[in-house]
Amino acid sequence: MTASIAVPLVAPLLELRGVSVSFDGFWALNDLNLSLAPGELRAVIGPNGAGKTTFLDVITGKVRPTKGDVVFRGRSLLGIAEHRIARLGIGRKFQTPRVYQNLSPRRNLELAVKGSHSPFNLLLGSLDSRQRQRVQELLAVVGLEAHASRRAGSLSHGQKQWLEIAMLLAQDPYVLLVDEPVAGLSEEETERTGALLRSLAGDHTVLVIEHDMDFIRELDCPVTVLHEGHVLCEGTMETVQSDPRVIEVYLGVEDDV
Amino acid sequence: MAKLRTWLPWLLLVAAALILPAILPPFRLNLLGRFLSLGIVALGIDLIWGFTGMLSLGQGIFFALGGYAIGMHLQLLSLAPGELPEFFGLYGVKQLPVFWQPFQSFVFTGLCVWVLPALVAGVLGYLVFRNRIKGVYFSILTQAALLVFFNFFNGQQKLINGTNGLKTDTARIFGELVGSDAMQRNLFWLTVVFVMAAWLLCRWLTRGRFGDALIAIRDDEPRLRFTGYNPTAYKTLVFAIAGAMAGVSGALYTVQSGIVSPQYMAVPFSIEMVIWVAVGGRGTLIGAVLGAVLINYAKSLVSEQLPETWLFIQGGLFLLVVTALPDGLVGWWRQGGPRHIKAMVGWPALAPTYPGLDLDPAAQAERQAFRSDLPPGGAP
Amino acid sequence: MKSFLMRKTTMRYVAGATAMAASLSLVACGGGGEKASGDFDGEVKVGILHSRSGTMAISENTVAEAELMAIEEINAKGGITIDGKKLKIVPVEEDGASDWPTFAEKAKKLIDQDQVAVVFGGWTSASRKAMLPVFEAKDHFLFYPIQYEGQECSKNIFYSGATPNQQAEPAVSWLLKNKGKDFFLVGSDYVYPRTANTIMKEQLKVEGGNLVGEDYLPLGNTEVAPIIAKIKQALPKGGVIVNTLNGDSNVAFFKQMKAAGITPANGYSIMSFSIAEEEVAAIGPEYLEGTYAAWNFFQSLDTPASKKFTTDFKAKYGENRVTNDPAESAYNMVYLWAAGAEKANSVDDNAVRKALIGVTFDAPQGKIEVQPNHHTTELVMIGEVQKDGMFKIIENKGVLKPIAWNQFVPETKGYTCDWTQDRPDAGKFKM
Amino acid sequence: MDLLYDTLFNGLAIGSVLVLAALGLAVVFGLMGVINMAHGELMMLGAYTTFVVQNLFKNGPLAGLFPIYILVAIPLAFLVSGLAGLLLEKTVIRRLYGRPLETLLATWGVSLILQQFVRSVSSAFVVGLVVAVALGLLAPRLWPSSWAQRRWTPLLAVASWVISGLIGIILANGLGGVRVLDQPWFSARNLDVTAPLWLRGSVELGGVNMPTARLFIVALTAIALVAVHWFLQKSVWGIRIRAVTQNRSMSDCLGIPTETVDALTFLVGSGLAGVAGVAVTLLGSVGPNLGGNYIVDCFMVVVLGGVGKLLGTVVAALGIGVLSYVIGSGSLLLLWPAMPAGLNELITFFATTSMAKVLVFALIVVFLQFRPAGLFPQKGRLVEA
Repeated sequence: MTASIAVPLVAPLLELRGVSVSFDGFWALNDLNLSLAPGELRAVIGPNGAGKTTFLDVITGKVRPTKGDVVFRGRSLLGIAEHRIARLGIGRKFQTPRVYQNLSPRRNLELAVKGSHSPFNLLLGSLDSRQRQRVQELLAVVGLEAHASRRAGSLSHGQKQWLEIAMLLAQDPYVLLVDEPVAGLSEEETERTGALLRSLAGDHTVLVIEHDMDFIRELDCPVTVLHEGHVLCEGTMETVQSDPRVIEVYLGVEDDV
Repeated sequence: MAKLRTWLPWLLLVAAALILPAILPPFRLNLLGRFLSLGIVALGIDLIWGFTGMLSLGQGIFFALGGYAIGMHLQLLSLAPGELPEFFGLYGVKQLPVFWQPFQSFVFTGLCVWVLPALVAGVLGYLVFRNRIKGVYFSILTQAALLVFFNFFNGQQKLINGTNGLKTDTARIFGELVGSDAMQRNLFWLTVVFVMAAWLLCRWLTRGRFGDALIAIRDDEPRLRFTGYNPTAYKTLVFAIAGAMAGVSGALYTVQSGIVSPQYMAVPFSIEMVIWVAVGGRGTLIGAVLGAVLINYAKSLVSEQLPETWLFIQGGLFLLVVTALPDGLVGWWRQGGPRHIKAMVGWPALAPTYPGLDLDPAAQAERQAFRSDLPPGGAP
Repeated sequence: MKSFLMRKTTMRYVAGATAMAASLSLVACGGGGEKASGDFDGEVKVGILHSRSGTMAISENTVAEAELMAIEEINAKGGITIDGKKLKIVPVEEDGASDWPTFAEKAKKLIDQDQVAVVFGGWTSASRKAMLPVFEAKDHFLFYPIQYEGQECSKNIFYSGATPNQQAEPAVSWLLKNKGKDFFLVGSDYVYPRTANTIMKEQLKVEGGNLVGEDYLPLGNTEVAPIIAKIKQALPKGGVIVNTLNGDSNVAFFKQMKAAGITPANGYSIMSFSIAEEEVAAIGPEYLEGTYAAWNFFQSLDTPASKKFTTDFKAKYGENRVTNDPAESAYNMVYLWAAGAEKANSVDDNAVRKALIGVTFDAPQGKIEVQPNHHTTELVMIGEVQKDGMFKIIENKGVLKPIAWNQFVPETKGYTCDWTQDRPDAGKFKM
Repeated sequence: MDLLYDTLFNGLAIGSVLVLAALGLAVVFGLMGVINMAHGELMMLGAYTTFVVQNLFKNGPLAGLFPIYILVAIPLAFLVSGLAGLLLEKTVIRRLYGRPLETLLATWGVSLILQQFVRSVSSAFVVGLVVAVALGLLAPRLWPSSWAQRRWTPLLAVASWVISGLIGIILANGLGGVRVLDQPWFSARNLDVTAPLWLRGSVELGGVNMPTARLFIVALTAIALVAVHWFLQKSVWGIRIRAVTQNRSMSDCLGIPTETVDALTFLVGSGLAGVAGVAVTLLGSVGPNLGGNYIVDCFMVVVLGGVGKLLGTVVAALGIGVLSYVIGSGSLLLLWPAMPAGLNELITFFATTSMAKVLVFALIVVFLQFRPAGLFPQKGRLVEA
C-alpha cells in the first residue's frame, strides 16, 4: 500500500540509490532509495534512530555509504570531499544551530556567501558589491540587521537558527538540507520559518528533517518516513499519518496483535 | 584622538628602538634583541593556535631550521676558498656535503631561512591535516616530529656537527665580527624591523575574511567544510606561514646568540613558546610579542638571582594563565581587568540599579541583616 | 550574584596559585650569603658558570662547589697579591640551566655586565663549544675543568681536565695489554662519546685491537635492551666494553647489564670514562663492582694533599659527600689562575693568559703544570670499583703531557698547538 | 629460530615497560579525554616511593624482609601517585574539562613544579609549605562574616594568600638555618635504588638468558592489565566510569556521582603511573628527570593504539617494542645476510639505539597517515569528523 506521489517528469536533482551504511555491523541505513525533483520541498520524518542524520551525512559526504550510490545532477557524489559537494550546490543546516560564535552575523554571512572559497582569494580579493548586497539582503530577510555587528555567540537560539539558515541561503545552493530548523523556537518563529522555507521551494530544492508534526503539516508538502534505515512510506501528511505501519513504528504495537 | 591611540604604540616602539640602544648596556640590549626575535615565532604560534586553534608543540623544528641555515651561511662566509668549517675536518669529511653547497650564496640563504621551514611545515601540516588529525593528537604528533628532528640532529656529527651545533659569533659580515657590539646593535634594529613586519603580516592575515575563516576553523571546522571551504588548504597555508616566521625568528635569534644547536629543538623549549603566547594573550598578536619578551626577561633575571626557583615560577605561570587568565595579559587588559580591580576597592562607587529601592533605608537594613545571617566563612 | 561568586572563587584560586608558586620558589632558595672577612685592598670578580638547574645540575653542582671552596681558601690566605695589594676574589655565579645556548648567554653577561677577570665554567663539550665563540669574539678568558675529547686548542680557553691521551688512550692500551683485544664501544649520542670513540677506533687499528661493535643511546634514554643484545652477539664469551655513556643512561646500562649477566665475573672488562666516585654512589656500587675507570684523581689516592682535599671538602659540604676527578680539576684551575695572575702581576685577562703557561700547582693529585697548548699535565691512573664505592688504584701511568690534536686520528695527525709561538696559526699547525 | 625467540622476548621486554608506563595514561585519556603531561612525574613519585621503602627495609628491624620490599612498594606507590593525581584532579584538571589543550599546558606546568619539588624538598621546605597552605585555607574562617560578600572580598582573599605565603617563606628560611632541616630529602642527584638480589640475576629459559627483572615486569604488566580490565568491565565503579564516558549527562540524571567518577578514574590512572614508577627502578635511574624520559614514548603508544581500547595500547606498545629492538639491534642483518648493498647500508645507518628511535617515531607518524585514529579506532557516528 505504497502512497503514490506524482512522479515528476523532469529528471531528479538528487537521488539516493540503494544506499546502505554499516557502523561496526549496525546498519544505520538499509537499502535507502529516495529522489528529489528540482524545486521540490520535501519533509523527512522518522522516529529516533531511523537514520535521518546519517542520511544527511551520506549526501554531504561525511559518511561514505557501504553500498549504493548518491547521484546529484547526473553525477555520483561518492568519494567526493565534503567541501566539494558543498561547492557543487548542496547546503546543510545542522540539528543544533552551528554558527561561528566569535564572529558577527555579518561576518558569518560574508564567509558563507557564494564565491571562490580558496585561501588566496580570501586573502587577496575582497567582496564585490553584489556579494555585499546579498549579505545585506539576507540580514534583512532573517531580521538580524540590528544585530549585524554583535558576537554571534550572544544571539538568542532562534536568531542563531535563522542566521544559520541565512548562511545556507548565502551559499545559494541547489539543494538545502535542513535538519530540525524549528527545534527550540517559539510558535511565532516557527511560523515564520515555515513561511521562509515554503518561499524557498521552487527556486531551490528543500529537504526538511523535523520532529514537529504541526510544523510539517504547515509546510504542506510530500513527506517521507524513515524507519530503521529505509523508506517506510511516502505521501502527503494525511496519507502518511493514516498509514498503519507509521502508526506502528511511532506508537509501538503490542506483540500479540 | 582615535588616531593617536592607534599610532601611539607605534611611536613608542620606534622611540624605544632608537633610544634603547643608547641607554642599555650591550648585554641587556642583546638580550632584548634576542627576546624580540622570539616574539616572531610567538606571533606565528598565535596565528596557528590563537586564531586557528591548532596547538603545535613542534615550532622548535622550524625555528632551528632557520637558525641552521643562517649558521651554516656564516660559517662558510668567513672561510677562505677551498677551506671547510673546522668541525668537518674532525669527522673526516673532506668535501662540503652537497646540500650545504648553495648556502655559500647569501640570496639562497636569505630565501632558505624562511622557505625551507615553510616547506617542511607545509608538507608535515598537509599530511596531518589531510587526515583530519587535530586537537591533542596534532599536538602530540608535532611533539613526536620535534623529537625525531632533535634526535636526528644530535646524532649527525658529520653533516651538521651534532650536539655542538654551529657557531656564528666569530664569523664576519662585511669585515665586522658578528659578535661585536656594533654588529649586535645593527642586528637589534634589524630584529625590530622584522618584528614589526611580522606583526603587520599577521594583522593583515587576521583582519579580513581570511582571518574570519581561520577563526571559523577554530570554532567549528566541519561547519566551514559544509559551507564549501577546504580547511586543509587553510590550515596547511597558515601552518607554513607560522613555520616561515619561526625560521626567520630562529635565524635572528641565532645571530644574536652566537650559536645554533639541536637544543633549539628540545621539547621544553617548544612548549615554552606556547606559554609566551598564552601569557601575553592568544588571539591578540601584540600579546605574543609581549609575552615572549616579558617571560624571557623574567627568566633571565630570576636565573641570575635564584636559579632553582625558575621551574616553580614557570610551572605556576602555566597554571595561572590557563586557569585564571585564559585570555592572557592583553586579553585581561582589553576586557577591562584593571577596572574590575578598581571597582573592588570601591572606585568608582557602585551605582544603584534601582535608586528608589536600593537607597531605601529599610531595604538596606534588610540587606545588612541578611549578611550577618550568613555562616562564618562566608561564601558557599 | 552567581557571576560574582564565580569570579571570587577564581580570584581565590589565582591568589592561592600565585602565593604557592611564590612561596615554593622562595623557600627553595633558602640559604644565605657569605660574610666578608679579613682586610683587603680591593676585589677581583671571577665568573662561575655551571648548570645549577636542569639535568646537568647533578654533576655540575659539585664542580661549582669545589671552585667556591678554592676561592674561599685563597681568600682566607689573604687573596691574591697584585702590585703589593691584596685582592679578594669575589665569585659571580650564573646558572647555565643545562641548556647550551644559555651558557653562551650567561658567558656574555659575565663578560659584559659583570666584567669578570675570568670565567670558570662548563661541563659538557656542547656547553664549552657554545661558550667558545663568545670568548673568542670578545677575546676573553675561560677555564674549563672537565676531561674532554680534545681536538680543540683555543687561545681563549685553558683546560684543566684530561685530553684523550691522558685518559682514554692509556686506558685502551692497558686494556689491550691486560684484558683482551675485542672491544665494544657504547656511548651517549653526542659529541664526547662520538669523538672519543673515533679516536679509540683509530687507536685499536694501530695497536692491534679489534672493534666488534659500537652503539649510541639518545641522551636520557633508559632502554638498553638492544645494546645488550648486540654485546651478547658480538662478545658471547666476554671481552672489553668501553663505556662513554653520560648521566641517566649509565644507571640503566649497568642495572640491565648486571641482570643480563654481562659482568666482570663472566669475563667482561668494562671501562668507563664518565663514572667517578659520585656516579658510583648514585648508580649503586653493587652494580659497578669490578668495573674500571681511568681518571687523574681518585678519592682513594693515598697522598697527604689528596687526603687534605677530601677532608676539607667533606668538612665544608658534608660527611656523606665524596670528591672526584672533576671536582679536583675544578679546584685546581682556580689555584692555577690565581698563580697566573700573581705571576703576571695583573688580573688583566691577556696578561694572565700569557703568564699562565709554565705555572705549576701542587694539586691533590700531585704537581701539575700548564703547558703551551693551554692544557695541563695530569697524573694518569686506572681504578677498579670496590664494594664501598671507592676505587682501588690498580695502575699508575705517571704524569703525562697533554696532546690537544689527536695523533691517532688521520685528520689531525702531525698537528700541534703552541700559544708561546708567535704565528697566526699557533692553535693548530703542522709539527 | 633462536633469533626469533630472542627478538620476541626482547620486544616483549621493552614493550611491557611501555604498556605499564602508558596504561594509566591510556585509561585517563581514553575515558576522560584528558591529556596528562604530568604522567611521567607521577611515575617519578612512584619511583621515589620505592626509594623510601627500600631505605626502610635496608637497615633496622625490617632488614630481613629486604628481598620483598618491592612488593610493599607497589601498593604504596599506587597510593602515593594516586593521591597526588587526586589532588591534581581536584585543584586543576576539574576546572579544565572539555578544554584538552589547556589541560595539556596546565599539566605540563604541574610536571615542572613536581620536578623541582623533588629536587628542593627539605624538612624546612615542607614545614613552610604546610603552614602557608594551612594559613591560606584557614584565613577566611578568621574573618568576620560580614566581610564575606563585600566588593573587596576577592582582594582580601588574594592578600590573605600572599601573607600566608610570605609567612611560610619566612618560616622555611628561618628553619633553613638548622642544618638538619635544610638538608634536601632527595636533592637533584639520581638516587640509588637497589633491586633485591633475586631481581638482579637472570634465568635460562629455552636456551635464552632472561633477566628476572624483565620477567618480573612482564608479570607485573600482565597483572595490571588483568586488574584494570576486571575493574572497568566487572566492578560497580568500573561500570559507572564507562557509563559516564559514554553519556555524561544521562549518567548524571541516573544518579551516578559523575564528579566522584572523574576523581576515581584519575586516581586509578595516576596510581598505575606509580606502579610503573616502581617497575622502572629495576631498569633505570631514579631522579627528577625520570618522567621526561618516558612521557613522549607513552604518548606515542596511546596515539598509535587508538583511544579507548586497552587492547590497542597493548598491541601498540608491543609493536613499538619489537620494532625498536629489531631496528636498534640490527637483527635484520643477521636474519638476511645476503641483503642488497643499498638496503644493507640503510639498515646499518639506523642500527644504533639512537637512530632506531628516530626511525620508529617517523614510522609511527607515517602509519598515522593511513590509520589516523590509530590501530583500534572507535567507530560510529559518535566520532567527530
